[in-house]
Amino acid sequence: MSSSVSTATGHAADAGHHESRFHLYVQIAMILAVITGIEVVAVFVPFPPLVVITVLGVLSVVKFMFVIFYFMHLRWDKIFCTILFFIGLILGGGTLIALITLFRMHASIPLTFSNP
Amino acid sequence: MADALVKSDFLPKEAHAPVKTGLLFARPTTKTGLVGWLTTVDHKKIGVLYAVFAIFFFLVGGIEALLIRTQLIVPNNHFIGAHTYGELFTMHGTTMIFLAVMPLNAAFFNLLIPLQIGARDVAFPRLNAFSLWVFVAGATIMNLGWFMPTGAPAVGWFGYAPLTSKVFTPDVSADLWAMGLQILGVSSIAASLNFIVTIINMRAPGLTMMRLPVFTWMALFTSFLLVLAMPAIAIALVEVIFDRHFGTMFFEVSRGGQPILWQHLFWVFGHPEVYILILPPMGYISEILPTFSRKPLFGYAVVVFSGATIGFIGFGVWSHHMFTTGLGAVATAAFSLATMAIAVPTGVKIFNWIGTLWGGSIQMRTPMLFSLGFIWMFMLGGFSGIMHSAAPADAQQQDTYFVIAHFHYVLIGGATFALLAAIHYWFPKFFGRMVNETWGKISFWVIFVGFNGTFFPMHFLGLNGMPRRTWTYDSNMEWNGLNMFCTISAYVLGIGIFIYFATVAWSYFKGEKVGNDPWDGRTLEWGIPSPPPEHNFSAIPTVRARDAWWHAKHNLEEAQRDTEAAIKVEAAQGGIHMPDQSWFPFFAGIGMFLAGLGFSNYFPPLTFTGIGLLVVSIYFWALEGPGGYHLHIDKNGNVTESHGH
Amino acid sequence: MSSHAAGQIDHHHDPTTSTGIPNKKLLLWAFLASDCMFFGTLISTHLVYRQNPPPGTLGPREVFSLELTSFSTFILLMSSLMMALAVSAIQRGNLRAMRSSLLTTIFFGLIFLWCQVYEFNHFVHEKHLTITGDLFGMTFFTLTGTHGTHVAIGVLWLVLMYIRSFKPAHPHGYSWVARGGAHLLFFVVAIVSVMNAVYHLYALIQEGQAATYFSTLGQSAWDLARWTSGGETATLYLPHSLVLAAAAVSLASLVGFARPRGDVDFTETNAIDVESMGLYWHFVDIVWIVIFTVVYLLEYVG
Amino acid sequence: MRFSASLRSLARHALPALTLLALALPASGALWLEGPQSTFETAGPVAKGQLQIFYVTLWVTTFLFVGTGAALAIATWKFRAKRDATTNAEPPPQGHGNPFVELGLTVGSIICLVFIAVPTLKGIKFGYDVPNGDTPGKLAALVEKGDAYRVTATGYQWWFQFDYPTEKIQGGGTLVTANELVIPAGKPVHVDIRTRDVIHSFWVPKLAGKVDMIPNRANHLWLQADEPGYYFGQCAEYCGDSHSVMKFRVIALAPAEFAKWLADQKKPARAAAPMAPAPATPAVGTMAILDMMGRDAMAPLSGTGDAREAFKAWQTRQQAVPEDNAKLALISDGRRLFKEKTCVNCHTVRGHEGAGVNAPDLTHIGSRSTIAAGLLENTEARLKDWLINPDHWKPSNKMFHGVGGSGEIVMAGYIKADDNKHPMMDASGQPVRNIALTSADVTALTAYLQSLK
Ligand code: HEA
Ligand code: HEA
Ligand code: HEC
Ligand code: CUA
Ligand SMILES: [Cu+2]
Repeated sequence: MSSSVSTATGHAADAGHHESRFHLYVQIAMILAVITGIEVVAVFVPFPPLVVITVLGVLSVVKFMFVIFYFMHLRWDKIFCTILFFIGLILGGGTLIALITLFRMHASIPLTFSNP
Repeated sequence: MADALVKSDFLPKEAHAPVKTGLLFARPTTKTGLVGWLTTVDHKKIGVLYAVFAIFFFLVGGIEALLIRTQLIVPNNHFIGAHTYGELFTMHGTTMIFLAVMPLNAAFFNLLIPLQIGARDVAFPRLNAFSLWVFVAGATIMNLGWFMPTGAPAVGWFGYAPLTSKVFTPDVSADLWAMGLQILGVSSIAASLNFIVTIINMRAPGLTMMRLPVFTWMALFTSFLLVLAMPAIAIALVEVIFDRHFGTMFFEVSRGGQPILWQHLFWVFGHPEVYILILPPMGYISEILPTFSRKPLFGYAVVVFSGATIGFIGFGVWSHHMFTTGLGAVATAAFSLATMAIAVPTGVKIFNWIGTLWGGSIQMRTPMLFSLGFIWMFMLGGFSGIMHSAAPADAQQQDTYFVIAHFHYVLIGGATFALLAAIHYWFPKFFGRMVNETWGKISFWVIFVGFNGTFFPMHFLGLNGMPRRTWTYDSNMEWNGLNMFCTISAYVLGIGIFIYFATVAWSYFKGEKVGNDPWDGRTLEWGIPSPPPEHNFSAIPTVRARDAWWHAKHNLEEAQRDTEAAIKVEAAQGGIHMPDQSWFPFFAGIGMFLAGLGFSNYFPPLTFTGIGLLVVSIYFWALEGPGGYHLHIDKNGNVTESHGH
Repeated sequence: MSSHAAGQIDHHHDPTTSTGIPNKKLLLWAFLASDCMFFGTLISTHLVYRQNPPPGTLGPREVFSLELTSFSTFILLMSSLMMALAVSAIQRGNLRAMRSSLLTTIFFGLIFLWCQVYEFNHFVHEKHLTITGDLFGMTFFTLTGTHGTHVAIGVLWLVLMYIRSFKPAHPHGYSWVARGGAHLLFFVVAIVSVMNAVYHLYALIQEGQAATYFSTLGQSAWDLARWTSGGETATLYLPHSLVLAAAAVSLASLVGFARPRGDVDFTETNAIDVESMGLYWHFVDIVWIVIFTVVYLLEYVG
Repeated sequence: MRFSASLRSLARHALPALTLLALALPASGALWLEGPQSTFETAGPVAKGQLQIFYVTLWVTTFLFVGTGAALAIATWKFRAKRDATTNAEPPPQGHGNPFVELGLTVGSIICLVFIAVPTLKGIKFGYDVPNGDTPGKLAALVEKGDAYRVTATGYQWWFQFDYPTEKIQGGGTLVTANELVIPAGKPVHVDIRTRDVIHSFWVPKLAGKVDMIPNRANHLWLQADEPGYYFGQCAEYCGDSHSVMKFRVIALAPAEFAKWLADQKKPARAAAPMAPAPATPAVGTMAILDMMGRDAMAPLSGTGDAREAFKAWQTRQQAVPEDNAKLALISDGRRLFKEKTCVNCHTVRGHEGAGVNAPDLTHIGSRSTIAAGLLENTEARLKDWLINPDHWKPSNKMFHGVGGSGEIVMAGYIKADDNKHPMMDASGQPVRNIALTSADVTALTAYLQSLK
């Protein structure tokens, strides 16, 4: 990695992100706002819960990805940053899913509530 | 080439003059004496401090262990009270894991990582000092119970709810335990973030990731495990603390709380934790074996990759500590299989170490003895781990002395043996003197015999139905003989440990003086003087192969050229940039201590004072900036300092 | 700056590190990975207890106000936008733009916090949902409270960064430290007093008594005048007006502090500091995206 | 005396241990694994199945240990530097690895794991609940089909309560006993596992592996004792100061004998003698003091560890023997004291005065072989020891300190509580006694309790 010889100046010239990303950011923010609106409406639409939940899940992931890849510049940064963050994200998410699954199992229903 | 060098070291990123703080007092510059140690940001000094604290706590934990064993020497013994016994094993476990093995590993991270990657310090030197002092704060709070009327906590090292609740432990001992652990977590996370950045970002030119020494790789994985596992216990502790202080009911049974959740959260942390304890030792072994076999590590890439695999799978097996909690058949099966899977990457490491020996020219020096001992003992411990992983068999083993045997094999036979090897191996590097070889070998054999005598019989005790955390046992259980044997062996083990550290202490003053490279080492740290100068490297090394120093030794001309080029570049930059010392990490540590103390003793004024001190220290720390000064080395090797620019 | 003077700065590549990723940025990303686990376990706790509600507990639907939460979600999103703009501005060396974006971010962050304070207060006093009352209240307050603490720390960080951007390039003596301290103090006073005033105003609006608020203000000004002239006091109205006075004074001072005063020591090279702070701020936002869906919206499904 | 005894036991067990250290486990099993809680002397299908899996893991790992260990030993020996070689000698060839070796060993390891995994999975299924009619497998064939017998075990700090939900007792309610679980032999038993305070664990090594008693969770296990017999059990999760002495017994009886036992237990407590009237003047006497001196400290507290003998002794205990008149006088006095000294607040003696629910049911305590949760043998001497100073035997126990969490006393025991329900201390820091027993009281109480069969 460090053997790839390049100077600061050389790199900056072609990267060309000195132009403002103002419009891009504003557009994304608008998209995010719209998605949030859709989400809020979606919960009241009389579709089967599974459909609504899936829609909510997908929309939240889209929002999430927009923020990390654009607002947090992952898109323009070294891929390593993305990997680093996703390690935490995947482990955190995985633990969450595992714990919830474990507690949904029949063997784990609390004594006081369901089977005294 | 010159360009590559520019990238290597941390150049002063802020080239303006160092800010005179003007914040109450001037920035310290004394390098010696108490002030020097308290304000140091030098990774080597910080490492030494970590080591001193860790060894102290190791001896404390060892004495606790001997008291435990003494109580168990004969049946129906009342030498120690039941409650005191509970305090002893709780503090023994907690101390050994959090205050001895982990900080000793942290000591080696500090001492070795910058040297192995050819850097002048870690990425955030003051954050590093902060981690150290926060560790000291946490360790002190944790042990404070011994000096208070309430006594130390008696809840077991994994503090299962609801035993830690106000109902069952009304005094502050559990608060001290929870708060101490929480603070230690802060220290670990801060230190680990630092090491991650250091290893990834501060490598010398040419030192690609796949040329990184294996120890540094393992340190990287360990740091990742720490930052990812610690949050789980942090949350769990927050919940306990809320229960105790604010009347919530996370684990309050009568109001719907679920004590089982504590177990899940604890082991989500707890299992990765055991790999946090063993991965660095695997790193030491992977450095020591090649040196004394005089041969590179067999299957470098595989060893590295298996470390990552162990770390990753390690997050998915936590419930193997909960096989007897009625998880249901499906979950039990899943965790059982996942646990077994860990044997594969671990086995790969063992096989590669054997491969390293194979065809080598093996020198039986003391570190090598400990390393070979490590392989044997860790293998045995791993095998009893596999026996645990078969859930039905574990139903008979869980919470018996079989588990005690398993984890002392991996923790002493594994982690501790490797640490003793590492101390002996790197001692000459940091103190310029050799540890006495004869006494080293004697200590090894005493420890080896004592250790096996203590813990091997525990397998039988466990299978014969002896539960762990047994304060006393009746004489009709057929456990008498083995217990006495274990206790006597534990004293032998204690004598061995004593010989070991006595030898190290003696060698510090009287040991044979040695040069740079007494073992014919392979990694960069052996290329610089012993003890290393403050700036580590007069010229940042250029790495041209794995086992960089070995390569340099065998390609002298090339190495010479690289050095000259490096020196030239650096001189052009205005000399070697060094970070300034600072009071604020230390003050922040004190703030943390006071806050923790106040909180765990239900004394808000102290809590707020502590938090205030912490916040102010951090703010001033930010304001004073990294600072820095330059070193200039002339042709004769004399070092001069220059401040300002 | 010597090493960068030659050309423009590439903000995604730091030539002094092995990977080209600036140290601070790497630290932040690793920290955020860690924080994922933190919030992962926290959200797990909430959901685990939520799955098995003890009989007779309040349904979240009866407690939540989706309008308020949607509004604060939107506000946090906008603050994220402003933060991104702030980073972009300083990367182009535009200090003034950065400052105003930072201020807007702070402003939005405070609105979010204000909403949360209002929400908590409302839940506790009107819905009788407390952290010690039942499992739902317990995990809800712990989770959203922890997130709120993250936001509050973020606001503090933003404020400190904003103040830091006024540090003079050539400080004479240490007066700038004192000035910075005063600046911070006024910030805190402004935040607390404005939040407080708005809170009361909002509560009165809710009760349809906005007019009383203003009339009480008039009344209290009158009282104040009488009090200072040694007359009878009506302490009832005094707190409100004191709060408002504090708000006015501190806001005015903040404007004063913001007046340009020569060269400052905050340039394009500091972009990395702002960017790191931004990463943290955006992370707080994405955590909220998850919380909004999982804790709030899902309760309304089915 | 004590020391030489321990030396002898050291010689008996430890020296062979040293010499046999290198031998494989099973060979040594006979030597060290025959205690009353041995997991090797299995007595039922569940424990048998678990032992079989243990053996699988043992053999596989032994195989691996021998293989890997041999390679390690050979490498260490064969490639040791020759004595004459100096450190500066030419280093050996710098080989870096071999992908085929790596791959082969990885695959080999996985194959070894499969050998462990398959029986493990089967065992998890088998052990989870009583096999139904069509569960395949050799072990399942050993289990009597049909409904399992159901009992509930509840953990308390630091004793066990056993409920027989299907056994109606005279006068309503179901049968409750403490610390000794009696089950039918040759029949699967489904045990529901509950706790009243902290986490405990239910473990009878010879019958089945443990399952934890966790607050707010409905755990269960099943076990079956193939033969009538006497089995040792133990709490296996740290649950506070007296965790290590929280034990219990399981007694399996042949069907007829079990039925008889049930019938006996369902009766109220035997009234050997009526309660004595309160004496005109309260008795004065010396406080009973702990008399431990001169006793062999190494002697077992809970009787013989030989299960066969213990079983016989237990069976003998079930028969009530006629008492002589002096004894009868003591018993009736004891019954009076049992009420007077507030024992009745916590303990139940069905048909007699007591109706407390926070402590072990003592209705048929005389028929038990142990007291205080398997800690002490149920002899007159031990019962006296217990009553004189429960805290010595079971530190922090609730009978001494009062029922409730530590510090929060719901019902006072030996220790007097103040109005805030905190233990009261006298000037010297000693707890103030609530229940003060004289030697005579203890003798009477003991006689009474012993008569409750
Ligand atoms: C350094 C610490 C360390 C390490 C490395 C390990 C490693 C392992 N541990 Fe251990 N463990 C502990 C520390 C550690 N453990 C502690 C402290 C506890 C108790 C906590 C408490 O309750 O207080 C515990 C408890 C514990 C339990 C719970 C027991 C119980 O309470 O019931 C289990 C269950 O599965 C387990 C399994 C394993 C396994 C499968 C490994 C594996 O990683 C081992 C892998 C290694 C090998 C297998 C050997 C070498 C491999 C070969 C030569 C290849 C060929 C081998 C095969 C194919 C099998 N451990
Ligand atoms: C790294 C971790 C580690 C280490 C190194 C050790 C080391 C030892 N441990 Fe321990 N142990 C644990 C981790 C560790 N342990 C844990 C996690 C538990 C579980 C706790 C729980 O249940 O909650 C446990 C539990 C545990 C028990 C079970 C207690 C019980 O369940 O009732 C026992 C019993 O024998 C024991 C023994 C020992 C012994 C004899 C040593 C020996 O190796 C110690 C050797 C060291 C010394 C003997 C010190 C020598 C120094 C001197 C003699 C010089 C002293 C003099 C001066 C300096 C003045 N340990
Ligand atoms: C505060 C409540 C309380 C009072 C009062 C009390 N006990 Fe107990 N007793 C207990 C508890 C709790 C246990 C179980 C102790 C243990 O094993 O941890 C117990 C155990 C016993 C046992 C052993 C029971 C068994 O099944 O093994 C006997 C016998 C006994 N008590 C007798 C007495 C007598 C006699 C008195 C009166 C002098 C008395 N108790 C007063 C609570 C009480
Ligand atoms: Cu009950 Cu241990
Ligand atoms: Cu584990």
